[in-house]
Amino acid sequence: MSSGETVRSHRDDVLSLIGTVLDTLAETIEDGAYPEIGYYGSSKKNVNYVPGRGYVPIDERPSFLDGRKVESAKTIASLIYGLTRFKEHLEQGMSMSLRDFYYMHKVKHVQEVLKIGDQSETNRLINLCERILRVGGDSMPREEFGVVSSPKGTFYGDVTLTDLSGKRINCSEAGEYGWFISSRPFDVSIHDINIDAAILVEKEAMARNLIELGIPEELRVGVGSLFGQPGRNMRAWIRRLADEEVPILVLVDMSPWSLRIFSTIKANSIELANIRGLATPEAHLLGLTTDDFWSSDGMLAEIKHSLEKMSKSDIKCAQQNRNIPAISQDRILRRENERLLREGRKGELEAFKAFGLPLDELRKTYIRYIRSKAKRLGVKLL
Amino acid sequence: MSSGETVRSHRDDVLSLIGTVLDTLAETIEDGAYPEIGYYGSSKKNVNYVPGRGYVPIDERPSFLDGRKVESAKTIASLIYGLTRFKEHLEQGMSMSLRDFYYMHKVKHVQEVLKIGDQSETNRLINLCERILRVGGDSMPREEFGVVSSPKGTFYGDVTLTDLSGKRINCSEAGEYGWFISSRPFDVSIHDINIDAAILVEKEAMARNLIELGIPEELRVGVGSLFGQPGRNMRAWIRRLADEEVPILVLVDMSPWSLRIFSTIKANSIELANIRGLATPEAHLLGLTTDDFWSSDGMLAEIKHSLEKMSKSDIKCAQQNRNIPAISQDRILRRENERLLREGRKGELEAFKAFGLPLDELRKTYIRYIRSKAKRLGVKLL
Amino acid sequence: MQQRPQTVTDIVELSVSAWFYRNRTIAGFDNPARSLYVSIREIVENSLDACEDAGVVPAIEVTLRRVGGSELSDRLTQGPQTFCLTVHDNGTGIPRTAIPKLIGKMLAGTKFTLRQTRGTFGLGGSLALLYGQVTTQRPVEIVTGLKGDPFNTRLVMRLDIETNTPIILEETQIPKDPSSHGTSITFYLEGDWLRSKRKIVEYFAQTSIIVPYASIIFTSPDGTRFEYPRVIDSMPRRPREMKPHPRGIDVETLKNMIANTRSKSIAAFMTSSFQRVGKSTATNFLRAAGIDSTRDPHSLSDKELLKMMQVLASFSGFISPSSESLSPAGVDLLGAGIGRLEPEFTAVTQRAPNVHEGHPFVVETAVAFGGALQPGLRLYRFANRIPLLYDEGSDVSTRVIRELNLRNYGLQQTDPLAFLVHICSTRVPYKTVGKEYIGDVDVVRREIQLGLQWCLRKIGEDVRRHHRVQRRQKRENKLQRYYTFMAHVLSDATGREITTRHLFGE
Amino acid sequence: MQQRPQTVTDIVELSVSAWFYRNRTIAGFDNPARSLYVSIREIVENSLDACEDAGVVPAIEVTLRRVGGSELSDRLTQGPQTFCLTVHDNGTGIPRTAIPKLIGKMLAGTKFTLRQTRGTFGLGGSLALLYGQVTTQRPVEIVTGLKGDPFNTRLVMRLDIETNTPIILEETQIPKDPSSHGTSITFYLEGDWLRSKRKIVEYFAQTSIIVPYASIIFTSPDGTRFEYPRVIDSMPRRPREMKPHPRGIDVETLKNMIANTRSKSIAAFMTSSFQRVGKSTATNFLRAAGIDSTRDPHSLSDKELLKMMQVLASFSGFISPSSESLSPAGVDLLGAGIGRLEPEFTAVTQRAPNVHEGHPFVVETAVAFGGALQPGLRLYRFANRIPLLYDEGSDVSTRVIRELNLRNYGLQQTDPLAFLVHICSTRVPYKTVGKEYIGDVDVVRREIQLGLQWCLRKIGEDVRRHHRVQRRQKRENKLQRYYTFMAHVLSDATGREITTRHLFGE
Repeated sequence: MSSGETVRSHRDDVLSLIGTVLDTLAETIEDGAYPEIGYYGSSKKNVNYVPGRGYVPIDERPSFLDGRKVESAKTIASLIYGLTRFKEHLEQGMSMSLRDFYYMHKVKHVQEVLKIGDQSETNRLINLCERILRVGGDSMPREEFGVVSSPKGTFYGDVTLTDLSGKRINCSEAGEYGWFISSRPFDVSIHDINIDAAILVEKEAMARNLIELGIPEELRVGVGSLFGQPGRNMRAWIRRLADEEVPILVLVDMSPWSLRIFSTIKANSIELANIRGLATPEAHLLGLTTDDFWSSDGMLAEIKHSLEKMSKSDIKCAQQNRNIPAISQDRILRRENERLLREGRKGELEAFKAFGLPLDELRKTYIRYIRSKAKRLGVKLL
Repeated sequence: MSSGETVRSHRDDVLSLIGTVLDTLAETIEDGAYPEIGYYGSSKKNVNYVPGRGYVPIDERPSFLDGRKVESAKTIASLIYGLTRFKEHLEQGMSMSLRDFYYMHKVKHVQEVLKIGDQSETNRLINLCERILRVGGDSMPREEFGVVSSPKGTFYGDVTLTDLSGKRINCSEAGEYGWFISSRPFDVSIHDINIDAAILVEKEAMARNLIELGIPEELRVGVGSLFGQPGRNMRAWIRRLADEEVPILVLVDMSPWSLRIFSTIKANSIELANIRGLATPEAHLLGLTTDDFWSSDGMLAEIKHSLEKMSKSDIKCAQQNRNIPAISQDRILRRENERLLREGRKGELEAFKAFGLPLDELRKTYIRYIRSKAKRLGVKLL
Repeated sequence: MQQRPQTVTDIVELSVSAWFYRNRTIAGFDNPARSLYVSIREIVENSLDACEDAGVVPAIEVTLRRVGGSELSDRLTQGPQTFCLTVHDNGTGIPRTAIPKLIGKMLAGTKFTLRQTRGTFGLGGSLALLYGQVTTQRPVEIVTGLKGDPFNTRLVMRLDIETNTPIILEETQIPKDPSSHGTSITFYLEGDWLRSKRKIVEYFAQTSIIVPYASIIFTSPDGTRFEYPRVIDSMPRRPREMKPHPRGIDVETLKNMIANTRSKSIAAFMTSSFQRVGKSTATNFLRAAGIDSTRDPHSLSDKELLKMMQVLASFSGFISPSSESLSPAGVDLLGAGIGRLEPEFTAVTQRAPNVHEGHPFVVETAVAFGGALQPGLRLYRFANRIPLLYDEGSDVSTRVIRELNLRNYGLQQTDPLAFLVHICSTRVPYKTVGKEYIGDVDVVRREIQLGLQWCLRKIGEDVRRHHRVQRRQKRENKLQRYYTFMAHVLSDATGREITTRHLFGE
Repeated sequence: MQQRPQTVTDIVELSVSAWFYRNRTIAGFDNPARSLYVSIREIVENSLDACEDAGVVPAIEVTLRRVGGSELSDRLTQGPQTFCLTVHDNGTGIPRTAIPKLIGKMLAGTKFTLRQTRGTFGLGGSLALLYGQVTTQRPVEIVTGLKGDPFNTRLVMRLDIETNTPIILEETQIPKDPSSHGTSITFYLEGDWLRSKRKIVEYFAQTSIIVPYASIIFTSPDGTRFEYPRVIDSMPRRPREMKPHPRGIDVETLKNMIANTRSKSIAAFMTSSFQRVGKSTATNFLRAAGIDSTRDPHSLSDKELLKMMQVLASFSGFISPSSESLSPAGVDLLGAGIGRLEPEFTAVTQRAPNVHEGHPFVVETAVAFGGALQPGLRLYRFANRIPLLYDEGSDVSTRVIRELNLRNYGLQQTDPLAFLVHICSTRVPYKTVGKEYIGDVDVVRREIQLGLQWCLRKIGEDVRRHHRVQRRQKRENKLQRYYTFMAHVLSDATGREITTRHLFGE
């Protein structure tokens, strides 16, 4: 197994950064001084929502780990141990899970000193590493030092790339769902792109239907399946596509939860505001929108009766959305959310099935819908 | 998009079966008779566990839908509508989700008559279709009439196949996780197999590590990632591999939940006993086993301290396992389960990380573990 | 050294009324709101008893009015005020000679007989009058007349607390229609209407359920008239006064009974003094107790009496106590009473008499469903025909209901259900002197449980039957609709016209 | 027609003892187990009172033994048996003449004065003796002697229940040491030891906490001796008998006091009959009440008395009632008492006297932490130095504790914590005659709350200070360990030897 050139050089940068940190700490201790480590905390108050950029950390007041304090000393010791683990894994081209990292603290001589009680402690440590290992003023996503979550999401379409497997892959030839998105999209090399847009679909069944109906080929688009709330890897992949100037169209339910899904893609989240590369402010909400159902010329007005009553938790979600800056400060999303609250109903992608059309008609309906909605957003499709 | 020959002929069989059912019903009504439909119920009492075969339905006392009864008439009406939907989708090479099927009942003239309240009703209907559309004495998995659940699971290794995309795919060249398993493995054509065994791993991170360490290549094995409890598509895929005489080795946590995962692969489940093609009685439990930790010559005895205390829900799960025939009537699994209960501790695949070895040593440990455990099970690896 | 403690020198003996007044909180007179409620209840119960004793269907009129200047009534929230309470009944009336003793003295009781009465502790009414006198210093006025007499007697009196004796202040005779009879009591008392209003109104509403043969009118200080016309004309059987049952007699009572008997032999004493003891029972018992049946009862020694009591308590040969001393409402009356709630279905049952610590008791239960009832469970508790309004959560009936599994009867918590439990006994097992709730006594709990379960079964059946009829009508329409739909779908799918002509005709 | 109701003809007046005996359950004598516990408690409390009245640190010996053949004692689980209870104290002793009245009569009380005593309802001890007599028919034996007398008097007597009078059966004189004094009461009673054992033992344990200056020995029927030697020699200040406070006096009492006064003017009556009423207070009050201060008190009409009472209740010029009639334990005694639990930290406080319905009360609270205490919260409740063992869940203290936020004091539910609440009052606001728990009275609740909060603050500080010292010691060790680990890991990672020499030396 070997990975491409970009991947290697990127990894070297990270390794050298970790080496620097370890060396500095070693010298400090050798000199007989207690180390002190500054970082920008994760307080939600330190995050601003900037339209067009998403959530941005303010980094005004740094926090400090003061090596003279017992708790801080323990954290620094954990940090040093963690960094040496990341270093070794990166050197070998290996990744680890959060749970792996937790188990690394069960190595006997480590357990005796650090006495880690449960995984939430080691998770916090990873979080801290993201904040301490900074590049160009941004925190480093844990994927870059090899800690990956369970990946989620697929992408189908005429895009050629090389992922960590080192193989050259065309995403329309990797299986019926396309390519299973890499755990570390930052490290994927993209060789060739032959799509005019990427449509990211909340639900797998809808994405599959679009592929089955040959829509990627007909419209020259890629179709990604988010499998619900998108994973970090999927969000990073969308960012990569946008970096390659592929227009991003997001197709989700008409519901307060789906507004969150879209806002996460568009603006990242407050919790991960310090992690670069997870927001795609260029993304467009293709549908389903409230106008689809409730405008007199809405394309789904005819199947308005398929809407379901919002449940208590739906309503609560919509009410909470009012406090999410990326929704409440976004003109479109705020309007969508308020309208949902007012009408008390929600729509789903499956609603297309409530037309009861013959399938060939359904296919045409999909194409008409995608084309005309994309056009209104300034994305022209074949 | 086109699918292979097997796929097409299989689909034609299903279509003709549906056609026959619809014709019969049409004639009955035309004749002025109330239709009556017999099927074998889904009672758990009607299921036997047969070692070496898994769960087998007894099909002794059939149930009847009596068209003179209002509720049954409603069910038959729903059934007829459902069958016409499946027919149309299959004819177009399309699939649908359970939610899609629910939304098809929101078509206005259908909703007015059938008044479906929520998805659980249409789910029950699908279940009924599985039991009514029988082939060779077995119920038909809903995947065969185009209703697929969200697929789950990946497979990496030198196997060449064609899935519903119609493309020829080598599972070691489809991405860093390999091939994302088809939603309808029954309809996949396998062209070439160059592996001596398939290792199915409960957790994604462990599977990824094995792939990163080059173990599929070194041991000439396939590595599948179950992503937890395996989906129906993954179980069907394992069955397909076993049909091709690939030895199946399952690598899971040492926990009562994982015993369930393994038993589901091996024996299917009581709920789905009527569905053929989901059990792989040939599957072996590669690990982690209680002997690994608690035998004096156990390969993981050295990291026994990494075991965690079983939680209340773990213990409850193990106690319930005693009532699961595929566990309680299986010599090995029963012993594992009882031992877990006695010791009150559980182990996880991440435990390997608690050795604290350099990574190259870890790689050798994995290989030694897999090779020697496989050997004991009569599966020889390179 | 203080060798002579003061307690020894200053001892006085308190009269019963003085002692009770000092400790009035234990009888419920603990604050102006509660005292007002308790006073009304005690006087009304006395009136109901008087009517029933007379064999007359009760007609009770209660008037409570605020006394004092208008500047007072403006300050509605300002706590206790003075009220005038008048309770008028159409009972027998009280003979002139009995008035002072009955009304003006505490701790009057009856001798050696047991009969169900509303006032178990026998002092509630007197204590109410006492409370009124103490808080307002105004005397009590009684107007009473017997049937046939040409006049009513009007007495104004007060109670001397320290000596527990009545003092008559005025006496007049007022001409009346000889066929009329009854008693009217008027007295003043301190109270807090705002805080007791809810309970008092509820008290009348619930009384109207358990005494459906009574006509009750209550005029409140706000001027509102609450009228409960009688809904049934029959009255429950009058309880008979019964001699005591031998089980549960203590030695002191036994000695006292012997001191007062004229029987010459212990056997004759047994049969004449106890209920349900015939000659053979007496003989068997005396043999078991090792007492010669010809012995003069007065000759028995303390030790022999003790032995006799112990055998009385354990002897298995006695017949269970008679329930004739009880006066349950009966299913008809209870059915009429619960009808006041205007439910859709009602089930009422009376359990067979049972015994608790030598005292007979009867449990009656009812369950009502639907109609004007609100969704959710409600419980109405009665003891000897008195509504119990406090401490519902601690009552044995609450526990029984909590443990019922409504689903067994096809019912659920949110159904419009009312439960009614009535226990009659010569001694109701209250947990407190305030007669607030019934203790969790095994044998009582079981009777309540069985009674309510019986009612629920019946209600469950009624509800099911009702639903069944509704369903049949719907069935026919639906069937046709489903087949029309099938034919339509099959026509589309098969491409030929499928009709239901042969099934349903054109 | 039944024109003459039977109730009228059969009326008898019950004696107080007869009435109480018939209704004994309300005083706690409701079954053999409970009766045994209540009897012991009542007699012991009387003895403690007797010693404290004598100004002598109490030494109480209680012996309970099972009476009857050995075949009985084999059937341990067979319910009630007969017991003999002897309680011996070193109190003043009782003068011969006072014995029958004090021991053999119910409802004895004191006149017009208020003083904290243990037995609020004044009849517990007598009722215990009565209960014993009724259940066993055996008489009571009293041996008592005063200091200086050369002999003890021994009386054997029984109570005639119907007339509430004592009958003396035997009387003897027994020579004794003139310096000794005290009383010993022996009587028989029915009881159920197995079912009351836990409460009785707990009663003595808790009494030893609240009366730490007493030496108590209890010998149980099983032969086990529970000994609580005194742990402190001082006694709480004796409560003084006080004249009543004008607030909360009712008219009946007022009239009675006037009937007995020798004062010629109402002003003199005020100052001589009430506590804390001086000349100017009396003058101001009478002016407010519109009564001429020179009026002969006996000349006041009922109406004037009523007016006077109303003004008494609302007049704001009275000084709060004196707490001298109370006898709180005091922080030293309470500290010594709670020390019996062997805790690590203790906080004790006494609240300032307060008033509830004209009766003064004092709340004392203590909180103990750690040491021999088990994890979790425990509550010890006392009223007028009596432990309250029943119905803890309904007590106001339980409510207060439930509402405390322990985290505010750095403590938690699982900490080893004991709470103690002691309320002293001339009238403790019990909710039941059985003296089982204290009602939720606002002013009482607030005092308990403030007391416990004060204690918790102190305990919280103690615990924090203690932890702080422990923590500092650990800190040093840990720091060194972490840096050694860092050096080790860094050495491996960087490939050079990193040491902590400069940080911690060799």
